[in-house]
Amino acid sequence: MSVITYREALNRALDEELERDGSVFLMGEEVAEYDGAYKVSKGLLAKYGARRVVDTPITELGFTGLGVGAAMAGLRPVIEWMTHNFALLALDQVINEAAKMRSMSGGQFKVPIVFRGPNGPAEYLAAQHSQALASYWAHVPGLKVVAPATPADAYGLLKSAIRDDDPVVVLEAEMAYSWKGEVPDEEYLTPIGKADLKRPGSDVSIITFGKPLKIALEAAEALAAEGVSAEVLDLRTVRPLDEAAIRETARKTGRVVVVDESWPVASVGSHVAHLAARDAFDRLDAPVELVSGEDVPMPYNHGLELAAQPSVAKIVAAAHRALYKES
Amino acid sequence: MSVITYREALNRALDEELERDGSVFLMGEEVAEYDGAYKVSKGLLAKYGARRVVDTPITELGFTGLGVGAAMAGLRPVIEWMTHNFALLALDQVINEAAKMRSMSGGQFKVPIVFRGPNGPAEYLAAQHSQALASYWAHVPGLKVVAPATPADAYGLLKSAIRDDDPVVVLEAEMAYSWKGEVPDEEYLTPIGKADLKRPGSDVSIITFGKPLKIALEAAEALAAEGVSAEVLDLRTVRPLDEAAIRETARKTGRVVVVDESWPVASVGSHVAHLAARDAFDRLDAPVELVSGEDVPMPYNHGLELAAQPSVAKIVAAAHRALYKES
Amino acid sequence: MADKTYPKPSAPAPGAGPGRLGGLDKAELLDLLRRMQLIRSFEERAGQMYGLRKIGGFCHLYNGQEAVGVGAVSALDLEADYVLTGYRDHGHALACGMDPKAIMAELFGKANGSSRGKGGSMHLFDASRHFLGGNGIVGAQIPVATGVAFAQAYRGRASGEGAKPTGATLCFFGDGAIHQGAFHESLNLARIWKLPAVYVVENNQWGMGTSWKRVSSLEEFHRMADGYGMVGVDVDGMDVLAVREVVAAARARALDEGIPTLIEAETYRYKGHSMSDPQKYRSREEVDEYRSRDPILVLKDRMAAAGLVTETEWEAMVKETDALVDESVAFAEAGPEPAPGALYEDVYATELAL
Amino acid sequence: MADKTYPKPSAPAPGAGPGRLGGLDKAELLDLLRRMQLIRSFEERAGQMYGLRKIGGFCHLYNGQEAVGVGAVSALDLEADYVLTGYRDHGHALACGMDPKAIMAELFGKANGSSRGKGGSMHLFDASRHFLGGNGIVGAQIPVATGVAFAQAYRGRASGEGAKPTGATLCFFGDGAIHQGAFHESLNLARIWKLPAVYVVENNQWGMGTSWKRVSSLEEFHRMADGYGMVGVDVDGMDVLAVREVVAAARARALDEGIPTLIEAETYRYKGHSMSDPQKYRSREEVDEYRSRDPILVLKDRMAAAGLVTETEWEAMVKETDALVDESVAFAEAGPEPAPGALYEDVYATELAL
Ligand SMILES: Cc1ncc(C[n+]2csc(CCOP(=O)(O)OP(=O)(O)O)c2C)c(N)n1
Ligand SMILES: Cc1ncc(C[n+]2csc(CCOP(=O)(O)OP(=O)(O)O)c2C)c(N)n1
Ligand SMILES: [Mg+2]
Ligand SMILES: [Mg+2]
Repeated sequence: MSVITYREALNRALDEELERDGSVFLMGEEVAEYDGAYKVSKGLLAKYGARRVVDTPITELGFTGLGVGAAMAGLRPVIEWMTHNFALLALDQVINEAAKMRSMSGGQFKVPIVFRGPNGPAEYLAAQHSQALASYWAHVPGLKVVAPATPADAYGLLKSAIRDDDPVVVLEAEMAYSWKGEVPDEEYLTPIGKADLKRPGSDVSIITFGKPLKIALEAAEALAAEGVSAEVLDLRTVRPLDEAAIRETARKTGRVVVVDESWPVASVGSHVAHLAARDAFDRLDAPVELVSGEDVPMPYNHGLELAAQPSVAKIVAAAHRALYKES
Repeated sequence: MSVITYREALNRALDEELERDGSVFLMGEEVAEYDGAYKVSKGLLAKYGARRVVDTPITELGFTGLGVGAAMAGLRPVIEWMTHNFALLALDQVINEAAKMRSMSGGQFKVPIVFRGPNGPAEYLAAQHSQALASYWAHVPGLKVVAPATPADAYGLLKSAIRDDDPVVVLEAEMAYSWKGEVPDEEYLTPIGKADLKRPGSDVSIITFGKPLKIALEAAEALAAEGVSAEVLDLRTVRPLDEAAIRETARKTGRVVVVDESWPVASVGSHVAHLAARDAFDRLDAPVELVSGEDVPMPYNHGLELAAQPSVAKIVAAAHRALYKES
Repeated sequence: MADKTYPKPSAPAPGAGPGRLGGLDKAELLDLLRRMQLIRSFEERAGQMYGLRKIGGFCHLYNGQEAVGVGAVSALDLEADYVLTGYRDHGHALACGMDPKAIMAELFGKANGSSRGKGGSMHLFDASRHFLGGNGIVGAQIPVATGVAFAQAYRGRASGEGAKPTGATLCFFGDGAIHQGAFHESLNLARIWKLPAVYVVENNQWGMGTSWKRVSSLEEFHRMADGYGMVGVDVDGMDVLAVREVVAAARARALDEGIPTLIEAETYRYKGHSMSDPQKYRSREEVDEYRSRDPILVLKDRMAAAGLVTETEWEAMVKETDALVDESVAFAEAGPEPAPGALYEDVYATELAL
Repeated sequence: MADKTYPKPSAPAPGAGPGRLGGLDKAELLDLLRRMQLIRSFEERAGQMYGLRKIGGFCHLYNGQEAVGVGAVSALDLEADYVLTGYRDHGHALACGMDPKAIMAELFGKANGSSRGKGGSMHLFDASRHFLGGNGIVGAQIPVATGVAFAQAYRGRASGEGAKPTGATLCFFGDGAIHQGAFHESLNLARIWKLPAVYVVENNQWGMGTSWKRVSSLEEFHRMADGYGMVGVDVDGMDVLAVREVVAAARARALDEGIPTLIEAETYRYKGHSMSDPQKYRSREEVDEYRSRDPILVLKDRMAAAGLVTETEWEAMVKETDALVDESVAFAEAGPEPAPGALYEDVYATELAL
């Protein structure tokens, strides 16, 4: 067991998979000579060379689509989007090509490709650079979507994603790259599609995925200090969703707070809230609460920027509402 | 009052607005010389000339972005996407430019632009041409999104959209273009943001928007024949949602079926289901039911294609479940 | 599923000899002629079947353009090379030797279709023939094809940076697709990485109802290659031998020098854009003019003049291809509808048990 | 909000006379020099303020490229013309005469900033100066700018098809943006509709840590204009007068003939890509080489040689611009934080009461 950063965990996963399988390659803007805009690919060019660690021009649609073709022809591309914001330019290739190729061809092709990069707000980046786009990917059949929140899950899920025979979108987070955590030294795979109970509890369930797990756990800690036992379920995969785990925690505590840093409307967050309300209908003691990003383009000013995001205080307040407790 | 088609209603709205305001222009693939791929713009080139009714090359990103710039410079573009499927290529310009320009500039600009075209499955068009993308647009703050389901609403909402000072996405439907309905002869505007109770009832609420309204009303009719009084709420606008109307109908009947032809996960449908469950928590007698498109890429085969979509039978069955009634 | 009776395309030999045309002998020429005629016959029947509502949705026929698809693919080695195209794909699929039965059944939406009835006209694929579709989004196949070429270069270079790719990738698209950003981005990628790609724009003069000239800042598309340091070539798309020759050269350049080529094939579509197009935008005369240069008749006449085909041989060929198409219709008619359970099949390669 | 003390740019007069350079008289030349120096001074201070954490996020400085922004904008008439750019926008904003106080306050995220603190460094706008941003998505401003040019042509042609546009639109972008599909699609649109657009690619040799040569299939970007039937021009981006001249000619061509121009300005950025860039990808020597051709010093020296500026005048100018920047910092420091309620403001122009 070593304590390493989320960035290092991703780097280790990439390194091991490049080493293991010659059909794996990494491609994206600044992944090679610059060692990655966020240094996730540090040292990989030096180790694997320019054939397998490939810098691209700024052409998101082009190199994303190129990845799809390479996957159809039998390679296992890992496509890095410098951030998910820029993937909006490449959406057509992900949705209309990667996700549908298998179905449209009646099962003739598999498309083993990974799309990855940081998603969601970081700091002071304003509207165009601060989008949390989980909902766009989660909406689409044919894709799998994972959102690791810890170094251990980042390592295990990225490895699973690279070995998966379907297109997998990996939601990382710029703010999380420097977070540290324990990662086993032996190799392992974290299963796609399985949620993880990060903290058991009995009074209220906090369900989340990706970066907000950190504040969800802090909120649970704060609630514990008040004598409230909060359970924290980390979905880890947002497509396919682990509906059984959602059902179980919702039925167990009867009070649910869903946390999603995306905009609220038509989001993974509101979908999970719907599932919890539906599947624990006869057990719920309060309406399901959704703590989401505010429904506005992200402002640059830091105070507004923080106000636009989920926070420990917002989660605690939502838990209080679910518990009919004064804040 | 005249009985005209949905297509004619849209055409009349475009015609009147082009006539009324010289800053309005229509642009898109085949809108001019071909009179529109679906003939919505029939006769407009002849009447207004090539300056105001403009055929484009097949460059969705380019001409969508061009529209945004034209709107910033004071025109009122109506951008036709031949179908919403192709708008995936233009998404960046809608989300990062049109929707955010006002916020990023601190209110210096308005972006009065309409993006319109057919959305959702038609017949035998397979995976890439059959997507219902309401959820993508509804997710984004800064956009308004309307989904008229009748000729009268198509006319009134398109006119409102063109006069609105914000970017408005209009979801039409190829299958609806030939539907007929009564449209008042005098000019009127249908307010953006207001749902419309298309059929009052007392036992169960069916909430929907756009094309599925037709089958929702048929399902209500079928339920009436069994003695079940179904209320049908047509949201008409999916951003901003008329949350008050959702709350009201859900609280009134205590049983809710939401119908959305999109894929289920992170959809407008599941969001509305969440809102209904939240806001009628103490009044609901059954879990909220969601009848959505199936969670698969659309198959070409017509039997499978129909099976992949909401149907009268599926809505009736969902209502039965909500009523704890055997189907 | 592929029609294994097709002869493998032979490598093109330049120059002509006695009893040869465009470097090909009689058997090779007959093969080209037959492929074109098979496409023509298939498309005519597909049009009829559409009229009978056996086929639905968009159905884009290839009549008139046969020389492009057949000429280009005949220059490839489909053991190593790949082909991708847009939605007007029946002709390319047949040129690649895909089984017409599986195609017709697919158009009928039957379970014995090439995509088990899920793809339809716009989404033909045959992995075994290296035919990678069949794409409904204008221009979207161009980056994908560039990726297939990337894989060929990647595999080849496993043995060293300068090593040859394992094959070449041919990408077809229309004059309407050339303005899409996807095209521009792809060409740059192909050039900087020296990918073995051959891009063929089938300039059939119309993108739906839009004359290509009205939406193009440049009238010689092949000159766009200059902007990417690539080779650009113009070819008469009604001449199957000419097409074959430029594609063969482009393929060699791709494999030997890593230089991609943009080929502009000037051609024409006889039918409407899709089955629902009333074609008000063009004149009978324009269509007739091109029909007078019909690619099949042109080759047949040249062959006849050189004593390489007799009227009897030709008639037998038409009969044989028509019979194959009859068989295809029968196969499609007899095919079962997909089972209801097929709806959730083939969405994922690895289903996740949840 | 705009700095109304700026003189309106005068129309460029070609040729030189006594006491003139590049057709400009002393006052005009001093104005160019001052604008460049103001940008330099502003950027230096912005860098310091970033170091002090008064400014956060991405902050892309314009040092070294001043001649491009200032030269180009000086050839415009901002009553009629418009300017759009990417995220490296401080220099362009200042060149357009935007108030440095409002810019600095925006960088500080204050309510008295040009976007009320919501936009930050990458999203400067000044509607009154016809400066339309300020865009963080590489290449995204190119279609938008093309749309502004469309509006100018549309308005002009209200009085008849051949009539002149109401002005021209200048669009800046980097060498990294030129591979984006958005660029290609836009150029074609601009050309087929004869839009009054002037595209300026600031080739500063690097797109983040990527040398432009490594990702470009063509080394002379201006030649890409050929692929669109446009005019392509290469200019020394360290020479403000040369830039002004080619932009003036391009503007005239846009207005009079409806022919858009692609200008490649060869320039260099002295600082890292953004404030967080360690710049390991390039050498000190490379930077120093360009610094020796510093656009401000080059103009100053030429003016001094022609007796058009004295050392005293220069020192006074530096002092004045530094003071203006001091003032800007003070203005930004004193500015209030946005009120919490601002979060939901300016999302919609027409709020819907629900
Ligand atoms: C991205 C996208 N935009 C629009 C369409 C609708 N569409 C289908 S075919 C077509 C015309 C294409 O013309 P061209 O590329 O010349 O090919 P051709 O039909 O002549 O073979 C259009 C506009 C589409 N399928 N995809
Ligand atoms: C679509 C998109 N992709 C990637 C980025 C990240 N990014 C920001 S600037 C930049 C380099 C751009 O270089 P260039 O166009 O040369 O402009 P310069 O920074 O030199 O002014 C990149 C990759 C982005 N902002 N947008
Ligand atoms: Mg065409
Ligand atoms: Mg640069």
